[in-house]
Amino acid sequence: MAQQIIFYILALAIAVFSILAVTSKRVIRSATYLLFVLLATAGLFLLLNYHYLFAVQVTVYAGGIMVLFIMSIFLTHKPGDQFITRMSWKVRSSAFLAVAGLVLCGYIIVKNVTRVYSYINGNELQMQDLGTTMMGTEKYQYLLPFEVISVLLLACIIGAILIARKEKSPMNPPQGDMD
Amino acid sequence: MNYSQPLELTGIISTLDTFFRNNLTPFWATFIEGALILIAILAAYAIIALALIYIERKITAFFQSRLGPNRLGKYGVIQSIADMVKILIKEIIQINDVDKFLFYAAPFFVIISSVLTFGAIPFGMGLQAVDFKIGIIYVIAASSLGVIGVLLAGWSSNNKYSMIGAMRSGAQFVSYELSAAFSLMTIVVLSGTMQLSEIVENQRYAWNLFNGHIPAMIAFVIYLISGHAETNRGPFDLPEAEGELTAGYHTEYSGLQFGFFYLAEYLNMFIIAAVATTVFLGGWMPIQIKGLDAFNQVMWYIPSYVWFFAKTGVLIFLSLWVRWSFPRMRIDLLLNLEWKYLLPINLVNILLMVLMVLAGWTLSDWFPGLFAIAP
Amino acid sequence: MLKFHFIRKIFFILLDTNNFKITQNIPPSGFRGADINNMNPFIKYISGIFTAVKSLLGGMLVTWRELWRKKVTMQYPENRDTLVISDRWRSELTMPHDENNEHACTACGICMINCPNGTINVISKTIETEDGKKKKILDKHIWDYGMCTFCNLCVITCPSDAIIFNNDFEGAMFDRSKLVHQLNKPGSKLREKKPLTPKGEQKAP
Amino acid sequence: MDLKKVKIKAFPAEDFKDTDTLQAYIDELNANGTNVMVGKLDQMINWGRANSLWPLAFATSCCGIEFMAAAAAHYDLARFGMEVTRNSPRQADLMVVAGTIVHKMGPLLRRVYDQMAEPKYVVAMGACAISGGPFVNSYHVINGAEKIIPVDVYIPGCPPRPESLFYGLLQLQRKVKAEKFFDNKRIVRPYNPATLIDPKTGEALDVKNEFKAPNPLKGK
Repeated sequence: MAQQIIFYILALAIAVFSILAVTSKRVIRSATYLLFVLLATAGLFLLLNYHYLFAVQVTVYAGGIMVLFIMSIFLTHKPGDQFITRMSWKVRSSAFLAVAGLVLCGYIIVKNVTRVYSYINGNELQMQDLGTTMMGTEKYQYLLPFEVISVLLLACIIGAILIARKEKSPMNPPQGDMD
Repeated sequence: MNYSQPLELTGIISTLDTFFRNNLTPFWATFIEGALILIAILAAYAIIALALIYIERKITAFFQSRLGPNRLGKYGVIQSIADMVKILIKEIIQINDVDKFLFYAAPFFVIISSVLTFGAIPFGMGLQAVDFKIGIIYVIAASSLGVIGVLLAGWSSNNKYSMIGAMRSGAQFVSYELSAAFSLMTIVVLSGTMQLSEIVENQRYAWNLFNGHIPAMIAFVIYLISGHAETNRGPFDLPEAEGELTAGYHTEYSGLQFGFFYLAEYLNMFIIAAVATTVFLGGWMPIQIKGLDAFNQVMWYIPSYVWFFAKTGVLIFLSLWVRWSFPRMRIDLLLNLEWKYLLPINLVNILLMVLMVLAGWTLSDWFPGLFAIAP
Repeated sequence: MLKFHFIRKIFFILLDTNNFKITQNIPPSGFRGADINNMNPFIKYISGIFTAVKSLLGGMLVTWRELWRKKVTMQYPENRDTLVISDRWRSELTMPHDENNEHACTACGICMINCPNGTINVISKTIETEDGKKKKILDKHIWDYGMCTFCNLCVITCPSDAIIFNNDFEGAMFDRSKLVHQLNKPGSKLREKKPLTPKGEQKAP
Repeated sequence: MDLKKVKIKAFPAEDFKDTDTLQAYIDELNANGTNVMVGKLDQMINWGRANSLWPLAFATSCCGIEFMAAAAAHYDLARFGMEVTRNSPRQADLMVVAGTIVHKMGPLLRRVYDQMAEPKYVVAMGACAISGGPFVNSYHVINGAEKIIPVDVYIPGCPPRPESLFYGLLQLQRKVKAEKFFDNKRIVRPYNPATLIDPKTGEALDVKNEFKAPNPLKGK
């Protein structure tokens, strides 16, 4: 009963704030509404007793990505810059595509929802299980290789920056780089 | 072994719980208990903030060989209450050209993130409102929300000083949160759990600080430094460097809204110290020595919350000591410290801790008769 | 072989001094900074941490000593009875009156002329004495507390030592006009000259 | 109400100077309302306000140094709970105008005053802020901060001792404690715009109570 009410509140919040995020004219407000959506999603995870997912959602999306979003908006926009929305064939076609995607996703979800439901048993996941799943190398235990690949990508990015960087001339090294 | 604990609050709490469970339907019992816990947390939040403001002002004065507030009550103990009364009824200025929604929402982000983190702290035996299995990640997650409030406050104020202050704050928060989280993870490796209550239980005979000796101590120091920087205090308070940025991101806030920022700043100091206490210094667990039952009994007579607040108080004092010892850092030096020193050291430190745990070089592995919980 | 080469390269990067050495501005030999610059950067990094910790702890020791020092604060409203303000502190201009309500001001106006910013206004009036002579006496000696800069020129130049500064520092008022003082008391008059007495004894107690 | 009832710790009520002005002020406050005693709630509010006056030091010259001396260890402003100097006018309760106000500074002083949140108090510290002091006859100095903003307490001196400042602050506390939160509005003296004259053009500078910044949020 209480769970249902909370679920409806969260679902309503997600729906309303998603629409607001898309329709808001100020980009910083859009970012804030998106943040609310992410937080409400985290609330849904909490409702399902997925505590780890909840914390990761809050840390990574709300705390990390959104901060990056807002920072980049700070750096790129003048205060109060507004978007001019025009109705064009692009908008119409993308709206059509969005509706089509929604229908497809809805069909898949409705078809699979009973199967998905059987996985949710409401018990809190053990941290040890999570850890072995992440670090293990057996079937369905894939996170470690995934992370290794991301480290490799990071190394690639740093290498690219190093290559792209201007060659230091030995005669006048930039000041303040030594310490 | 069961020690007698005459002053603990667990008895009262369980009596209340059974009373509600027996007399009400489960839904209403949960509801009322939740409401009570909420009220208790908010009250504790306010009281601790007021006490901290007084203590900070007094200790600051002592460090500068002054007396500090001493005209209200004995030794000025009710000074912060006067401040509270004033700030509650001070005018909240309606500023025309701000982004109203974000401007009014920003203080709530800061205070809510602070309260959420506050709720997860184990204050004593059975005095913990939220005890997730992933307690440490929860603490990191909840405290990471505060930075958004700061950024939005700076942006929506329509003031260049707020904006620059918010940018600095944001950069500082985000970078130092990284090393704070990493140093906590070092201890997670050591104790093998993320649940705060279990971490406290595991430190019954040896605090994590000593159990993990060298890496734990490095992690402890790094956590204190980065936690200190996260709260925008001490040598790291340049987001509000007054000479240049007026009051940083909360320049345009007045009255109660400013009070929220002010309160959250002090409470974050407490939260950092409390998490450090819980994770490194054994939390509310009294000092115990394996085998010495009489000594342990004496230690248990002192209630757990007293232990907790004493340890936290020591760390808060340390934070104030640092604050009044060092001059303010420049922003590039600040980020240098984080990215060139704290973070690399931290990463090596985690590796060191993993190796130590795998090789069995912790104190409880070396001297299981003295420090290990299980025989 | 390739692996070994790779490891050697990492060490090369870590330990190579030439990569990081400052080629410019090499200080003269004997300067202590010289061998810091030539130091291996990795060792420099590590030793830098310990130097920093040492100096920070030194700073904290200073504040720790300060914490336990005797506090030097003077508590003003509480110590009003024992508070000693130096006599040299110039606060409020007064015109001493003796027990007969007599002062020494002859209304010559020299203080008014000497005041740099027109703080003093001496208003005199002319009366006729019994023996028919016209005489200028003091009507109002007006001094603006809020404008005075306490340079003491009026007191120094006063030929009859009629005005002095006292050290009553409690002068804050709610009203600007309250800061404009009339120094001579109502009904007071000029003290008769006693030429034989020395100057100093004419001052009011 | 009786001023004898306004108590300041460790300072006898009869030792305060200028009680009659304060009495007149209270009478003016009570003139249009019913003359009831200050209630308990009023007392508590006034107690909080009087003891937590966070200053904004508008220090333009040597009086500012004396203000800093008052905040330092020997005199210690913190004992009154006033050491929390807020550099943002939005958060300050008390503006200490310490120093010479030249004509160029005048509009800024008024703006900072307007940016402060109610209740706000102003203390004019030193001869320059009260009347222009040594520069009273200069072409470029405003003869007193009271020409621009309402001043609550004047602290004479050039500069005043820290004790003088403390005495002035105690006087201000007395004034705060005499006010009423619910019935009356504070009486704010209007400033005199004639004193704000642009030195170049000779026209009066426009400093209205409402500070209007250009609004970047509204598009072109």
